Formats: sequence, structure tokens, C-alpha cells
Amino acid sequence: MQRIINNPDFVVEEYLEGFVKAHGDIVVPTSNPRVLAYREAPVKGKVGIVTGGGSGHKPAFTGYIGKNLVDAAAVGEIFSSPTAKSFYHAIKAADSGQGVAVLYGNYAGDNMNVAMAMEDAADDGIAVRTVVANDDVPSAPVSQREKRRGVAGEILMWKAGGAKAALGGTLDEVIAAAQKAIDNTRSVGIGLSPCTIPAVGKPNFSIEPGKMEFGIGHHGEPGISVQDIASADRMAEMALDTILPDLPFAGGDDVVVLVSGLGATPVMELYIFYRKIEQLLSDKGIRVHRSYVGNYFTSLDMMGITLTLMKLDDELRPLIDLEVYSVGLKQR
Amino acid sequence: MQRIINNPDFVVEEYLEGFVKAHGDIVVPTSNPRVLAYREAPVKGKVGIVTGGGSGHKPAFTGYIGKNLVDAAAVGEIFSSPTAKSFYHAIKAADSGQGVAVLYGNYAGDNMNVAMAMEDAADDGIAVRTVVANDDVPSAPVSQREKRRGVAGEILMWKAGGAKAALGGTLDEVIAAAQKAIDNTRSVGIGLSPCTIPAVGKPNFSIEPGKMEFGIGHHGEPGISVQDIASADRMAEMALDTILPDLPFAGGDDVVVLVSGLGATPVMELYIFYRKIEQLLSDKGIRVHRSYVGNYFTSLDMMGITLTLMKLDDELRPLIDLEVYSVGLKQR
Amino acid sequence: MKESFSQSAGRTAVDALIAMIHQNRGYLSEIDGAIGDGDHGINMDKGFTLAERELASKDAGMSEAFTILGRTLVDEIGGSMGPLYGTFFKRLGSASRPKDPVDSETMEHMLVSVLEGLQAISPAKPGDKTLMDTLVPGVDQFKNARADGKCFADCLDSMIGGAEKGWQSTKDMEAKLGRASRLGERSRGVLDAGATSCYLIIKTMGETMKELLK
Amino acid sequence: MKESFSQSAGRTAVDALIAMIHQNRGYLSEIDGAIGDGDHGINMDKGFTLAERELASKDAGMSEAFTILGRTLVDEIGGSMGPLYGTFFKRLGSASRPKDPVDSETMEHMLVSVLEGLQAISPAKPGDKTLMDTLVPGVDQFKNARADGKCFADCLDSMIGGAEKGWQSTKDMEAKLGRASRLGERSRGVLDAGATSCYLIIKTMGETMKELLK
Ligand SMILES: Nc1ncnc2c1ncn2[C@@H]1O[C@H](COP(=O)(O)OP(=O)(O)O)[C@@H](O)[C@H]1O
Ligand SMILES: Nc1ncnc2c1ncn2[C@@H]1O[C@H](COP(=O)(O)OP(=O)(O)O)[C@@H](O)[C@H]1O
Ligand SMILES: [Mg+2]
Ligand SMILES: [Mg+2]
Ligand SMILES: [Mg+2]
Ligand SMILES: [Mg+2]
Repeated sequence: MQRIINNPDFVVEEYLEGFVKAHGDIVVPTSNPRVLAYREAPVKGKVGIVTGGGSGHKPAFTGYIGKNLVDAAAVGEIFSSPTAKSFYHAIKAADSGQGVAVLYGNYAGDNMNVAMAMEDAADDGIAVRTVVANDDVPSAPVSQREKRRGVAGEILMWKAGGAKAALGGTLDEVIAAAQKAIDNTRSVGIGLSPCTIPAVGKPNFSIEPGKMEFGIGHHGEPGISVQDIASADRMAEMALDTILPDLPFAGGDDVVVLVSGLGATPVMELYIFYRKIEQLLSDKGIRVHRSYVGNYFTSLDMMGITLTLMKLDDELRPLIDLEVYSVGLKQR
Repeated sequence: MQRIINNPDFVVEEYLEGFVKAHGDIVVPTSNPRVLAYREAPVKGKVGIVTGGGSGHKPAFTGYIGKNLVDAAAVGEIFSSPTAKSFYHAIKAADSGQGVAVLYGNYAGDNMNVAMAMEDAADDGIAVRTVVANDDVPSAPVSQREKRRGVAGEILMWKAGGAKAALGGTLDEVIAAAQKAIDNTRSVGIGLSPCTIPAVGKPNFSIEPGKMEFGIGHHGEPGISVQDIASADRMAEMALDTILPDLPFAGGDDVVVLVSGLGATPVMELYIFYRKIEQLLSDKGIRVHRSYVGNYFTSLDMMGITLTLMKLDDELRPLIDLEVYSVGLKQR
Repeated sequence: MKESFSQSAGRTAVDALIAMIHQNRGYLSEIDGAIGDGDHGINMDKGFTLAERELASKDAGMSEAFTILGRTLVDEIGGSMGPLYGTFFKRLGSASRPKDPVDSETMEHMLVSVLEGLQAISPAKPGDKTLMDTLVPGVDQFKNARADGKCFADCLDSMIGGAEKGWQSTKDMEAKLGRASRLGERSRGVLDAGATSCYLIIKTMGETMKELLK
Repeated sequence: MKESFSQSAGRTAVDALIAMIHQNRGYLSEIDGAIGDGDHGINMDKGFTLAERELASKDAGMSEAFTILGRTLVDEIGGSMGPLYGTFFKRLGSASRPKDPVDSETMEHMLVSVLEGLQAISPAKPGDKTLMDTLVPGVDQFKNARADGKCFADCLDSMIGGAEKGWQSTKDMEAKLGRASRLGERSRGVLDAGATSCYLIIKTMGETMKELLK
């Protein structure tokens, strides 16, 4: 296994130490080694924004700590939910007295640990509300949307909630903005090769060479189908065929497009994919207001790609357009 | 081969089309499909900054087009130098009458094509001077430094030259700043697994699992040694042992550190590596003024890492600190 | 046979659990490797080892020891196992706290509290191929035996027997929750890791307590 | 045997070269695959095909055709081959431009100009395992034959013979420049791709011209 690590049991600790040293202009450690915070947090007068999740998805989650974005993040073991204690400490680090919005992805462990953390925060008198990202279309039918997993759409949820908080929103307004953002977001993933967790030493599932797994989740959760690998253009068509009818998106809509590699796919290929996405959307009269193409939500060394679309309205647009400065996303 | 492409012969064309569509706020096409330019170029009163190189190294080279950085870039086939015509058109796109600095990496093809482009530019009356990056320590002994390849240190060369130009430097001053930057920069690469060029379909060299190639170049050029894969901490020691004596760097120095993944290595591991680098530099009394950790100069889907150190003085420091806004590097 | 044991004596059940988890680290990971990611034993051992250190410095009786174990798992493991087994042991502790000695009525109260605590945070039910496939029949058999007037030791035997049957029944199930559910049909034919650790926990707890009733 | 041919007739040499490159696309890539990245035939075919299109619409004699071929290679291939073979053919064109018919003195002038043009931009010399291992002996043997008073056709034969020997000699060389140099010792035992294409070019050019001298 060709990795750059020391003791595989300490990858998360060591990565966090290196991360904090590398980005001290944005991120600071806290008393909990599994919680990092924005240098300026808690920001006086602003609702705190908290997220958290398993390691291995860089830049998520610590990479989105920053100005007008996330104030504190709880960090879990690779592909595992952070502890309730970490979520609780992240809430405390983000809280300036205006309440805290915990914006995270829909996974069993995260749900349980956030619930337990909220109990402890309530004991401290901190007002906490949550939005659970569930943008992954293939994980459940639209009639059971609440069962869907949260994937790269979480980033746009943090963007909207973070902006609303920065612009002076109350806790309820921040939650409403983040909820509206994720409710208007749809994602799909395509996996080409599995990833390997250092402590385990071998891939944690398999995709045969020459095949692609359409609808894969970012821990390798099963997709809709395994089929012969298609051309980039065909993958783009399939991805939009899955996403567009699900909201639905229609001609005349204004959208944000986010294309993320899953880690090992050369960035050049993300642009080859995006070329067709932009063309197909244009053909359908859907206007791309803003595009993000790069490695935004990865899965260790998985090969593959995810497509995320968010429909904008007059409330969401300025929230997406507000500047941000974090390790994983900088926008002026 | 698990790739997201259409016709392998058109990967560069299609990636450029997608790139321009995704980043129209920074980058624009030109009349030459293999030349992209900064939206504001040519910038009146400013020396033009040009670079170019083979595709497959994203974000290099088009990802560094932007404010206070590169004005135009010539794009070659994967791992191949751009044509003389592309370099010439990039020079024209960047030229506002103050002259053009072509800052590129030391490779046979690039040297030949830039020389031919300069002849054509001279015919047009454009003043062109060059700086050739040669920061890769393992490619030749320090006594033959002019033979060394240019690798990730090119980014710091563009940063220094781009800033000098933005701050009103003349062509000679810009060249001197870029030259001083690269003369004070040293790099080394460690390869863990080979990369695959889409049109070729199989890896273009091999590294046995369990081995690492120390001193590898970013097209797979041979390194100093092939040995059993070491821990991240040991790799960090070896990398500094190669770089520090070569300038030499010494206690009391102020440095910039740039750690780049080679494409497929999870970003988490870059931070594990950087943790030890920072510690070792601190032990030696070398102060890290600024750190860049991420995928800055890759090689398709190669697994591995490169370390670059640049020694700062009072002239270079503000050039590194000046803000930039490009796809691959944003700094406030 | 006695019908109760003291809080002080009951502490040995907690120590036995910790030892059992150490011994089964490899086995539990191996089971998890077939249809999961192969780390269940590693995760459990990490949490139980931290709890062992916490407890070493304390002179805690059974309830307090269960509570410390539960809180450590919640605080340190994360994932799904932290909340699930954390709640499991916290409930054993809180439901037995005022009682010294501990009798079968208290034990039933403890087991029912565990079930309620888990059902409150996880939608898993028997048939989903999780630890609930072991826990639910184990608790049911204890309650049935007690309703039939059996002695404490016999109730514990019934509990172990119910848990064992439930554990073994996971072999032919298709996983409905968690990582193994990615495999769909291919998750059949292999025991579930969480159901396995739950059986070992119930068995170890039951047998240790039986010794205390002799 | 005649001692010269017209520019118009000489155009067939250029067309023959293009056809030869098409036919040898696979062979050249295969050779490059052993110690390079397997694309030499693809690169050459791409450039020569574009030149073929340029030339199709023109009624160009030999010199103009060589010049168009050379400029197309420079403009379209990039890498090292663009400048190297681009200069090769541009020099053949510019050194012969004013001459109609073309005789052996002109041919020597053309070959020497090619050598000078390449030596100005590449440090490669015989022994480095590149196209220069074919070109240098080819040019030398043409010059030697001419100095010995041989007729044009015999000089071309000597040129082909010198080029063939030089090409074959690359088999046991260790590559000193370019991608193959990464292999060090392991680059021995295989012919060099650039030396191969250079031999085929010299052979095709020589044999076509010999036909024109009949
Ligand atoms: N939602 C859930 N409710 C109850 N038990 C669960 C749930 N999800 C997973 N499990 C249990 O967790 C076990 C796996 O635990 P472990 O390997 O430690 O965690 P992970 O799946 O994160 O690697 C499974 O065998 C199953 O019994
Ligand atoms: N500096 C150089 N000077 C002369 N010839 C060279 C040089 N570098 C490489 N070559 C030639 O180029 C050939 C490979 O060409 P090709 O495969 O088209 O390019 P690439 O190496 O970029 O894939 C080699 O066989 C060698 O003959
Ligand atoms: Mg597991
Ligand atoms: Mg796990
Ligand atoms: Mg080649
Ligand atoms: Mg090549």
C-alpha cells in the first residue's frame, strides 16, 4: 500500500497537527485535539456554524473552516462519525451567544452523536439547531428523501448558512437558509476504483477494471448499478438524467454546479466532464451562475467524480456569491 | 484504465474547453486553442508574464493564470512541450508594450520551442527575456545546476516574477526577481506509484509495490534510488537531507515551504508529511514564513509527494506575500 | 443458589467484559472483514482499553463501572458503536445505580432500559442483521424465564441461550443497515460483527454473574 | 544515370515520406514503447498528416513542400520532435530553394544545413542514442562519396548505408538524452525510436531520388 504515513493508528492525529501548522492563518486548535476552529471564532454577534464528519474526505471538513463559512469542525476517524464530545466542543467553540447551527451529513453515526452533543449543549444553555444534508439522489427514492446520504452538496449548505450568519441572520434564519440550500441541491457520484484505509491496508470494496459504479457513495456505499465504463460525455448525460428530474430542474433555472473528483482522478478529467455538463445544461436553457470544479469532497484515493447542482433563487444567490476564505474554498 | 475521458487523442482540447467554461471569471481563450490568457491581459503598463508546459500537471500551468501571477500560458500535449507557435501567441497575449518575461521549466523540448518563439517575437519588436526553472536537486549535481529540471519551484518563480511585474518592475527587474527566486529554491520528489497517460493506456514506467523512488521527476524521470517505502517521518528527513545542504539553508533562515501531492496521494498524507517537515525545520532554527500544502504541481494520477523550499530575503518576502487570485492559488 | 450479588462483587462482570474484548479483538475484526471494513475488534478494543485505564484508578462498584465504561465509549469511539454501546453500558449503570444488592428484578430493569435506550437512537430491529438481533431475544428470554418464576441463575442461562440463537440467526440474513448493507444479497452467509460482540458481551456478563450467585 | 532532378519531380520525395510515415506509425510507436512512452509513431503521423493536408491544396515543388512540412511540424507537434524534425525539413527546404534542377552539390548543401540546424538547437551527438546517430553518419557518407567523385545515385546509396549502420548501432547504446535515459543501463538492447524514424526518412528520401535519376 503506497502511502505516506507513520503509524496507521495515528493518521488522524498527525494530519491534524500538520494541518494546523500549515494553515495557522485560518485555523486554530482547541482544547479537544479532534476539534479545530476558525481563528476568529467565536465571532461576536454571529450565529456559530459547526460541522463535522469522518476523516478521509479532504478538504472536508476542516478545509471549510474560515471566513463566512464554518466556525468549528469536529473530526472523526477515517470514514467514522466524530464523537458526541467532539461535536459538543465544536459547538462551544463556535458559540458567541447567538446560537449554533450544526450543518452535517445524514449518516447513522453522525445523527446519533450530534443528538447526544445537543443534549449536552442544551444543558449549557446554548441554542442549537441542525440541518442534515441529504443531497445524494441514488441512496433513496425521492419519496424517502430524508433517508438520502449527504455528499458534496454539504459544501453549498455550509456556504448558504455561513453567508446568512455572516450577514447577520438569526439562528432560525440561518437554519432556514441552509435547509433551503440543501432542499434545492441534488448530487450523484460515479466510482471508478476503490479507496484504501491505511489501518486496514487493502481496498474496502472492489470495482472491476473496465467497470464503473454509478451512484456510489463516498465511503463506497453501493450505487444503482455496476456497468462498463462509459465515455466522459456519456457519464455527464447519465449524471444529469439522474439529477435533473429529481428536483426537478427546468429550463430558465439558475444553478450552481459543483464537480468534485473523489481523490485520485486527475483534475484534467474533471474539466473534460464539466465541458459536457455545461453544454447539456446550456442546451436545456439552464444557466450556470457559478461553477466549482476541483477536489472539493474526496474519499482518500478513490477514482471517480461527483456532480452537484443547486437551484438558485433571489435569496440563495447572494449567499453563494459572498466572499469566503478557507483552506478548501476561497472566493472573492 | 479507469479514466473519465472521451477520445484519448482529444483530452487536451476538451480539458481546455471545460476549463475555460468553468473559470471564465479569471481565464479567457485566445485565437490559439492552445493558449489561455488572464481576463485582464495584457495589463497596461505591466511586464507580461508567460509560462507554458505539457498537460497533466494541473493546476500547472493554466491554473496559475491570474491576478499578480501569470498573464498567458501555452499548453502542450500530455507531458510534452507546447509548440513554438503557442509560446509565441502567449507572448503576444501577455504583451502590453513593457516586454514579456517567459518563466518556464528546464526541459529539452521547452528550451527549443521557447527559443524559436522568441525569434518570432523579436521579429515583432517584442522584448522577451527568460528564466528557466531548475530547482530539482536530484537531476544533476550542484556543480551542474543548469542541467537540473524545473519542478514545483516554478510556482514560486511565477509568484516572485508576477508580483514584481504587478508592483511596476521593468522587464530586467522582473527577470532578476524570478531568477533570484529560483536560484534560492530547491526541490525533491518521492514517487510511490506510476501514472498512466490516457492515449497510451498503461503506466509509462513502474514502481514495485512496497518500494518508493526517491528523487523521481514529474514525468517519471529516474530518481537517485529505489528503496523500500519509508515512514512519512523518514521521507521528510530524507527530503530535507537532500535539500538543505544544497543551497545551503541554515539556522536563522526564513523560508517558504511548498508540499505538493503528485495527484493520487490523499491530501491527508501531505499534512502528515508536513508535520515532520515543520518540526525538523524548527529544530534547525529555520523559520517557516509561509507554507503551501496541497496539490500544486501534479503528474496525472501518480502517487507521491514533492517538497520545495525557498530562502527568503527582504526583496523576495513581499513578492511572496502579495495577494494573488488564480484557479490553483488564491492568497489574500 | 443465591438470588442476588453485591455491587462490589458485580464489578467483576465489568472487568471480565474488558478482558473478553481484549481477547477477541482479532476475532471480531475478522468477522467484520467479511462484509464490513474489518475494524470492529479494533474499535471495541480501543474504547474498552481507555475505559480500563479510567477504571484502574477508581474503586468503583458495578453500576459506577458500567457508567464509566459507557461514557468512555461515547466519548472516545465515535462512529455508530460509540453511541450504541455507550448507551448500552450507561443504561446498565443508571438502571442499577440505587440497588445494592442486585437481584433479578433489577437485572430485568437493566436489560429493558438498555433496549429502550438503543431503540431511542437506532432504528435497527431484529432481522436487520445488527447487534439488535442478539440483544432483543436475549432480553426477551430473560423476561420470559423470570415471568415463569425461574431463579436468577436460570434466567441468566435463558438470556445467554436467547442471545446465542439470535446471534446465529444473523448468518443467513441480508444486512439492512450499516456498511454491510452495501453488499445486498452478498452479505448473507456470514455472521454480523456487532451481533457477535453483543453475544460475547451478554455471555460474559451472564456467566460472571452466575459465578457470583453460587 | 542522370545527375539532377527538377524541383517538380523532387516533390515526389516529400509525398513518399508522408506515405512512409503513415505506414510505419505502429512500428515506430512499438519501438518507442520499449524504452520510451510508445508514442513516437503517433506523434510523427499526426504532424505528417497535417502537412499532407496543407500540401494537398498547393502545387508546391520540392523545396516549398519541405518548407511547408517543416513549418507544420514546428507549429503542430511541440515536444522535442517538433523543433527537431521541423528544423530538419525547413533546412532541406531553405538550402535547396533557389536550385532547379537539384544536383548532388545542392544535396550536400541541404544535408549539411540540416546537421547545422539540429546541432544549433540540440546538444545530441553520436553515441547519445538519438536520431543524430543516424543522421551524422548518413551525411558523412554522402560527403565522402561525393569527395570520391561518385555519381549522385551512388552518393545517395552511401548516405543510406551510413544511416543504416548508424541506426543499427543505437541498439547497444545507453540512452543519454530524452525519456529513455531514465532507464540507464536498461535502455540497451533496443533500437532508438528517433534514430529509426530518421533512418526511414533518409532511406525513403534517398530511394525516391534515385528513381528520379534513372
Ligand atoms: N444503525 C445501526 N444500528 C445498530 N447497529 C448497527 C448500525 N449500524 C451498524 N451497526 C452494527 O455495527 C457493526 C459494525 O461495527 P464497526 O465495525 O465497529 O463499525 P463500522 O461499520 O463503522 O466499521 C455491524 O456489524 C452492526 O452490527
Ligand atoms: N534532446 C534530444 N535531441 C535529439 N533527439 C532527441 C532528444 N530527445 C529525444 N530525442 C529523440 O526523440 C525520440 C522520441 O520521440 P517521441 O517519442 O516522439 O517523443 P517523446 O520522447 O516526447 O515521447 C527518441 O527516440 C530520441 O531519438
Ligand atoms: Mg467495521
Ligand atoms: Mg469502520
Ligand atoms: Mg515517445
Ligand atoms: Mg511522448
